[in-house]
Amino acid sequence: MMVIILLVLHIALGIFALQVRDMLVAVIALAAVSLMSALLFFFLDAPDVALTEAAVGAGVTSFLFVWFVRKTERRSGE
Amino acid sequence: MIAAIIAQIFISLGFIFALLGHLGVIVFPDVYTRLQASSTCATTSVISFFIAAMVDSGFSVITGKIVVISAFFIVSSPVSAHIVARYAWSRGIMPWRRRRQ
Amino acid sequence: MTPLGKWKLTRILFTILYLMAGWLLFTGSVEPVSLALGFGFSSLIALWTYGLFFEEQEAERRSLIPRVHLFLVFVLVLLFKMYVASFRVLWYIIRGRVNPEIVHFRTRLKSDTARVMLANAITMTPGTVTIDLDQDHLIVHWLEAKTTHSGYAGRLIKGSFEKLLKWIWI
Amino acid sequence: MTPFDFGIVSYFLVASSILGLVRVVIGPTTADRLVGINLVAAQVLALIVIAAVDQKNWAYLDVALVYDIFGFIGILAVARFFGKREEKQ
Amino acid sequence: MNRTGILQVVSRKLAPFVVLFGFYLVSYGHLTPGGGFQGGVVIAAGVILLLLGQPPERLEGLVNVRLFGLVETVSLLLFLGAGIIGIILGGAFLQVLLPTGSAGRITDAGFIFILNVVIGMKVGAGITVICYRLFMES
Repeated sequence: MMVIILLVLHIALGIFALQVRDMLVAVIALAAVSLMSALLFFFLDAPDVALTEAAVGAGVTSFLFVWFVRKTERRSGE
Repeated sequence: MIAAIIAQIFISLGFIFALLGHLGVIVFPDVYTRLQASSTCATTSVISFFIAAMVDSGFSVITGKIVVISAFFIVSSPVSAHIVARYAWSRGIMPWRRRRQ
Repeated sequence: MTPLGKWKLTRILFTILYLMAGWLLFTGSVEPVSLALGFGFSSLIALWTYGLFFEEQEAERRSLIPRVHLFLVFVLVLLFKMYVASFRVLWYIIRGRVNPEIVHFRTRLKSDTARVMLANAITMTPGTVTIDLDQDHLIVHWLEAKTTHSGYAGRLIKGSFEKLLKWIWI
Repeated sequence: MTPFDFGIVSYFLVASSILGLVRVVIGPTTADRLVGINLVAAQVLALIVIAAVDQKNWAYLDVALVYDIFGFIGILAVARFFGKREEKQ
Repeated sequence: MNRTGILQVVSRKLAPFVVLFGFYLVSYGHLTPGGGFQGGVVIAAGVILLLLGQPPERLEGLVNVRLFGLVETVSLLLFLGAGIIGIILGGAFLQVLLPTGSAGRITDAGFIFILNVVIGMKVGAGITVICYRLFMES
């Protein structure tokens, strides 16, 4: 049951990250996907994969993505 | 027995704070007030869960690790609240104020 | 040995000490191989970052070692005030009517660490978030403002934390 | 003897982090979304710690600490890169 | 002059502990969910915390790019060398050479510990250099 809830959350957040116009918001949504995905791996009894996902997905990838968004043009909504 | 009751009390406190803190994050009008709800209520709820976990596990290796985690959390949570507040401040978002009558 | 060199050696030694305490808390084992490995890693990190962990200007004894018993008292007071503040914010959320204001005030603390701890304590207690800290000047967002006067607001918000922190760190 | 039921606590915490994710989706500005991320990270951290105590497995606590560090760094990266630039101009 | 900012003070007091936690994950990789790769990423995260928190003039000599690149290359060669020594002495790639014991202590994994440390050095140095160069370029 918990796994189904988390998978539905993944799909919803992924669709949100795809259709949003602002690149920075998409990066934040991807970080949220990453955090939920680490929780999913944790519930599936794979703490090592959860650790890797939390480290790479939420930390280093969002650092790199934010840097890239800053270097390129940001289509801002605000 | 007593430890179980204390853990139960702290878990209940954590429930209340988490529920109403998240409600506050949904209903409050602007960034700074939402940050108030997040930084006070959510932090207190998480700390309550930590205290319940510590009381439940007794004195063991687990308690030492939870002390490390709660020390890190008690430093990093206000700092991230401050970071978000300063980000909003430097973007020029003005705080919401109640209109004087 | 010059005083500056002696101070540098002190900084490196204290960094190794703090990092070894962290290593003991992380591992939770006291077997010799683990301790030796931890000492090696700690000295590596200490040689790399001692200049950042203790700055060159922090030339006071008190900023190296806090008074531990007062520090524990501070943590307990902080936890108690956190719960009180959370109940107050819960009441604001249920009532649904707030009166936010931005106030500025100053602090008398001198050490960097003490100032940062004061700012963090302010963020966690009654409905206030520190927006900016510049030297000794704090900008604070206050959820249920009673006043906007600088000195009075400062006394209300800081409460007993400033005095406690002054005892701990100077 | 466990004083709490892990199932109830985990469902409750996931439900409250869904409230945080709602703030991530609907927040009008970027700062609101950062508040939501912060909230989600805190709730999931509590969930992992409770799971570790419930199953008496102290290896899970490392996951919790890494989770804490990287949630912090994610927020820090966004705020630092996009806050400073506006200040300079 | 020396100004007090919350982020600056917190990052410089916290980053050494984050790096130390990365070393802990590397060296206890056989007992915890960590390992070489995860520990290396956490080491790099400590340096990222310093990069994001400190003012730019503090960061000039923080990471020696040549030294870290050398560490990365040498640890790759060490990993290959450890594998090939296994072929020569034991008959298979990455043959376990050191004696092992029952689980629970740091020395009981034998050869795995050395491999974890080598992989941790490689990943940590690599990601640190990537992030440092990207950050300094902007």
